[in-house]
Amino acid sequence: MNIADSLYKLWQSTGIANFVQPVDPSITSGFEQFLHQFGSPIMIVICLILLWLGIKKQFEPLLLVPIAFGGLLSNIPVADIAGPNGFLGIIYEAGIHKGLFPLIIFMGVGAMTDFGPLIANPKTALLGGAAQFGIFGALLLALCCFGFTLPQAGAIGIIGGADGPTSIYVTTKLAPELLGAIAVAAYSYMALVPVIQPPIMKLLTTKEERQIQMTQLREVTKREKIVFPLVVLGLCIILLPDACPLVGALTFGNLCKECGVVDRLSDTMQNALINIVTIFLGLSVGSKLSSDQFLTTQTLFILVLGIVAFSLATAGGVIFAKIMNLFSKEKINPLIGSAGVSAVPMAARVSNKVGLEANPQNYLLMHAMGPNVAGVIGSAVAAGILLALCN
Amino acid sequence: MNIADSLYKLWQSTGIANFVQPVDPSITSGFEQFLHQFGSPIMIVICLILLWLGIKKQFEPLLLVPIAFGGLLSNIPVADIAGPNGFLGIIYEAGIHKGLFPLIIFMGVGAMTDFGPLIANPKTALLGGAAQFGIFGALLLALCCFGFTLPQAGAIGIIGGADGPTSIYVTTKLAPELLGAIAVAAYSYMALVPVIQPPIMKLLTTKEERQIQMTQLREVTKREKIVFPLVVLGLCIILLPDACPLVGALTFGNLCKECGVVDRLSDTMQNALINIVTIFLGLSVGSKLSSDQFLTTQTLFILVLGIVAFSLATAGGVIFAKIMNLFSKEKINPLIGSAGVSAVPMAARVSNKVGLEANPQNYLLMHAMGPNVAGVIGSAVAAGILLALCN
Amino acid sequence: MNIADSLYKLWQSTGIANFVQPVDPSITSGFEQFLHQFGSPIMIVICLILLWLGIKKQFEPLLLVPIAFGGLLSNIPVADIAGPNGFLGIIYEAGIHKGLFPLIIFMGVGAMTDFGPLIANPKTALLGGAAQFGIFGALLLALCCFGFTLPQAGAIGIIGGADGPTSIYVTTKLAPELLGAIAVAAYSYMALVPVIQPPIMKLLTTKEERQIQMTQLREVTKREKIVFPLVVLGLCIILLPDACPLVGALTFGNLCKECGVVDRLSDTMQNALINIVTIFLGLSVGSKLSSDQFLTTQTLFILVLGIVAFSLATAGGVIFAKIMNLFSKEKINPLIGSAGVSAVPMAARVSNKVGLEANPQNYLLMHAMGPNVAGVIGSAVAAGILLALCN
Amino acid sequence: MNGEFLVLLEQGFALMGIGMGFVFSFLVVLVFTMGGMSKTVQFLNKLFPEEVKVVEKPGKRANVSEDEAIAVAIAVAKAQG
Amino acid sequence: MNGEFLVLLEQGFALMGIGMGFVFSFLVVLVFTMGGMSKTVQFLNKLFPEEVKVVEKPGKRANVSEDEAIAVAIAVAKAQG
Amino acid sequence: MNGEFLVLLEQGFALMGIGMGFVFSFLVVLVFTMGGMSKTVQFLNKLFPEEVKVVEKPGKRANVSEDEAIAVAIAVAKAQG
Ligand code: NA
Ligand code: NA
Ligand code: NA
Repeated sequence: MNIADSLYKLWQSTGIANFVQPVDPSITSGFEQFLHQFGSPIMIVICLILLWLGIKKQFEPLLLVPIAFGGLLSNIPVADIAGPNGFLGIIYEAGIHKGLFPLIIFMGVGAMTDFGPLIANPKTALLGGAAQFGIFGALLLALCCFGFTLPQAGAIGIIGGADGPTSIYVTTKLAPELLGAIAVAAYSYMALVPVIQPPIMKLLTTKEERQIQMTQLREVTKREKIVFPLVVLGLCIILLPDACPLVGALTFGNLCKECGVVDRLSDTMQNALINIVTIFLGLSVGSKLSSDQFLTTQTLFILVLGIVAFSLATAGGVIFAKIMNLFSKEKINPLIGSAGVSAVPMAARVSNKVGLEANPQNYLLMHAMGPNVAGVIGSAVAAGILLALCN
Repeated sequence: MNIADSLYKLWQSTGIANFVQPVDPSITSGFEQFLHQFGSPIMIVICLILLWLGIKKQFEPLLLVPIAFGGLLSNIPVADIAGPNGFLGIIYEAGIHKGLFPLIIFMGVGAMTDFGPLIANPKTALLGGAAQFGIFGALLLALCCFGFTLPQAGAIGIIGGADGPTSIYVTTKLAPELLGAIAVAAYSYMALVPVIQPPIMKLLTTKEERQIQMTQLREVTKREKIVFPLVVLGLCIILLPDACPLVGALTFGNLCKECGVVDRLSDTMQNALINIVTIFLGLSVGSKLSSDQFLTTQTLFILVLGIVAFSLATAGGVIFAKIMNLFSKEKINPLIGSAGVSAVPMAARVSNKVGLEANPQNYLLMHAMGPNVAGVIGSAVAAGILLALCN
Repeated sequence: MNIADSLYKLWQSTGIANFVQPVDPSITSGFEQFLHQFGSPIMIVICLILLWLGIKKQFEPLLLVPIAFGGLLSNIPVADIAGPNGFLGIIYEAGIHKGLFPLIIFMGVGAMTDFGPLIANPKTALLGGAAQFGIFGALLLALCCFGFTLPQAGAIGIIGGADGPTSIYVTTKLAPELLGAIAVAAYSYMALVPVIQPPIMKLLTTKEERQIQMTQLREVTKREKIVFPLVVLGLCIILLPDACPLVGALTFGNLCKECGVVDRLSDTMQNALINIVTIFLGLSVGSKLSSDQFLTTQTLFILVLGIVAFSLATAGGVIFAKIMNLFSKEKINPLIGSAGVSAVPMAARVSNKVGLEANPQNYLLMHAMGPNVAGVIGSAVAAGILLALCN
Repeated sequence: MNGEFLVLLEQGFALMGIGMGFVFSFLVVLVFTMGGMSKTVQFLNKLFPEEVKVVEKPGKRANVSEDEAIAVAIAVAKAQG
Repeated sequence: MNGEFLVLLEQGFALMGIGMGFVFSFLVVLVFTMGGMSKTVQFLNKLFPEEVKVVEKPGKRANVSEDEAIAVAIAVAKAQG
Repeated sequence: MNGEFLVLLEQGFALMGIGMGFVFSFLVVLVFTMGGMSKTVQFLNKLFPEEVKVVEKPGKRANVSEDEAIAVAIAVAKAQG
């Protein structure tokens, strides 16, 4: 190898020489040709925008920053970091492909969640069910109007669950080719909950309804909190084993938190373990942000369907709260219905904030936490149904 | 797919429809047929009992809670969480099958163990040897009277080592089909040490013996503590390489603790790393609690042999301490002999407690720590012998 | 199996019986025969010396202690801990073979590095480039005078980068058979920087030059620090995608540190994650310290070339600083040039110390941090070139 | 509006009906089970009142981890010294 | 000095030239880009001055983790008690 | 009591004898090695007495981790403020 050869080899391996791919004569579609040529640089710009959203706008930065950076790395020409021998490809294969990372994160979520407000006021669980309307509404639209296949429609619907690990787990099983777009949509809209929800909530409620005060929640004993995760898991075993990996991970984390004898493990799930897995989950989900899978009309549709799903979920929760008030003496404030979409604890905070606007003395936060955590269970159950019926 | 089809498919995937398996005409034995039909629900009840033991009775909760929960998850019908594509199956394959997790936990054990009391009074190491009598006594019984094969008998014997990671490591190599039962027995009996040991200790000693006071231990220098793990590993290399993975992991952790220049690593082994691995080790050991492997007479035999092993180990340690007193001027309190079974630091605390009952001024804890930590080394050596001779 | 058989089987599995291998008649070379027979015990002694260097002399103990202990374990006869089913072999295959561990450590390095001093005085980046002369000088010697192949010479050269994870990453890709020797050389010489550098620095500078005072660095804003890692990655994408796994990991860690919205992740990268990976990286790099690969003349050559590389790198940095002074009004103290070899932050401290000897009021530490962190980037870029051209 | 669309529509509505129905059924059962659970636990708490506290206290104590305890000890020592 | 050695020598020097050249080129570009970056950022900082502080503060606050906060709270309580 | 049982019995007792013997041998050797080790180290400690303390101190200081140091610093500051 002489100087000229080395220089040529080095030039061949630069990004400049490979950024824009040469025209591939076997591709006949003009748009595909364009993507083939300029896909990677466009994706890099998109990832920089996602990074900006994560850092500057603080859109779920714990996930959006790693996802965007993973996307950046996987669109670098030549390096093939997302390929089968690249480090993001290896991490993806080991951790996401079989669903390990989302389940571990769900353990941590369980170890960080206090189901007390739900146990204190069980009927608010139904609000967490009504908000799953977003999932099935978006599924219906995706299937009938946007031409997605049934598994794809199921994966898109789950965006409406407003629950990151659940979305990633379901998408990996049903439609891994959509993982990048769905994860980006799910986390972005979760961050946008304070923007998306209030207009819908105000539209569907009267000022009087928004001012309803709720009685203070009773104290929940330690034993109830210990038994609760086992009850949820038990129901799930009887009714829907397909949801058991998700619900099992969630309830395991929660049992470890509440039982009080394995605090070492519970602390680790909430900190070192969930942080480590979040880093790798984010980076490897980002590795699916390739131009041929992301720069499609499908991605546009997914973004549209995602916001539809969030809106339907919000509406579902609020409307069902009003329906419940028709049949119940003890009135509930319909604003806490919107917290049923999960997006813990953001949606509950939104309920509280909108409630305070109507009545500055009315703190709804703890009341909204009930439907909020019920929404996590509801989404996991809905995920189990999708996994059972959509493939 | 229409509504009726979907409903049928959903019904087919519920737990109710799958909880009780239909009669399998190819199974002729009545008991096996019963297990085939009702095995999973029975195992779930057993796992709930184990959870109760862990949480309410605080039986080694750090391991029994994850083991029991793992058992719960792996007995859920349809979900197949312990199968080759289920998340517990994947973790088991990656971490337990080749012995990784028990070794990493043993590193953490090493990083948490202070061998000072043993270095200060070296001859107490022999008590940690005598207590291994439980291993070989139980092995003999398992082999000759209960019809186990030689590798199975070795794995059962190791319960008498009273050391969780060692038991799991050896069982995985010799008789993985018994892993669930042996792990449950090992951790349960370790938790029951304060119940099992005192009657045996009192039966084998006179009140005068229990009142023997021991001279205070000398101070041990930093350098001795640094050299000690290397000495143990060196002997192990010369005499029994088969014990070196276990002893190597233990001494690596201990060297990192004592050398004082890698505190970052030692802290991590004692906290984040051991906690993370404990979670996954527990869950995936629990995934071996399947009805066809656990609901057998073998499990009953293992439970019986386990308590025999612990009792023989306790007796071995106490009797050998009395024998040592016959030949030595400086008398040792035979109660510290029982600490040789390991179960660190529980067995040493039992020695202390029984000693205080006989003489309220006589604190044996530090003296009992010597045989206690020697018991860990002794069990690891015995494990090496079993690995060398039992397969 | 009777007693005699068991005893014989046990004897066969002792270290004594296997320490010295029997003469292998198929080996004709006398030296190879000697290695075949006595290689393992010799390697164990070498590993004990490395342990002593790590613990007593505090030579990069965080890595040298695990590496030496891994070497100890992998040279144990019979146990085959570094083999495909041994635990170090498994960890090596999973974490080092495809480059995962060095990249994760590089993330942690990024999360611990403050590029502020470099941003405040950009031109010092060139010193971090000049110090890469050590890499290419050693490569030239290895290739032309010591008979190494081109990939081997590249891996040896990278020792001059004075950067552990980069060295391990490159060596794994180019010449895995040299990993043990190169890792030991790289970390040992990094620890010896305070011994190797000062004489060279004093030889190449006059007392007047060593007394040059530099103006205080300006403050760097948060935004500059956030944009900087993206700029570095961007240049790397355009110019040298082969360096992107390394530079990507480094800049990801740094972005997480600086962006201020993912402190959970950044803390984890700097603590739990880097510590866990360091333990396993060290142990599994040590598993490559086998006698047939380490007890060769090549290892001697590598040790010689390593110190040559460090010396050339130091000289390169210092001389280039003097050259820069010829063309610049604002003089820089040439002592900060030697900090360009990386070995963060040791080399910068050496610059400071030698500077204080010449002028007790002249604190060069912050000025030296600029070239110091630039040296990390420079080495990663050089690594990319080697990966692109040397195989 | 062709036949295929109608098939998809039927499938979509079937899924929606079944899905929402199932989620609601699950949660309704959960609501009643929670009620039963709370009553059972409160009954048990009356039967074995002290035990609950015994379980709770070590849990809470354990929350103050060793590290924190050390930090506190040093802090107090320094603040007093 | 045979031909093979000369070939290796040429190869080695080629690598050295290219390598050092490339590393330097990279860093020279980096130096100029850093200069441009700093100027751009300082210009932006003048345009949107407050925003920077808003970004900085939560970051710094987050550095004091919950654990530490608890430890501090206990410490202060005990020191005052 | 058939022949097979006797074979198993012999095998079991053989394992017990060998196993216990080996474990004891190992620990007896360990006891003596420990004795030798302690004497050697104490001899070395006399020859190079200060070095030991130098090794010990940084270790102990390092135990007080940065996190704790920060927590303590804040605590002291608040307690004094
Ligand atoms: Na939800
Ligand atoms: Na033991
Ligand atoms: Na460098």
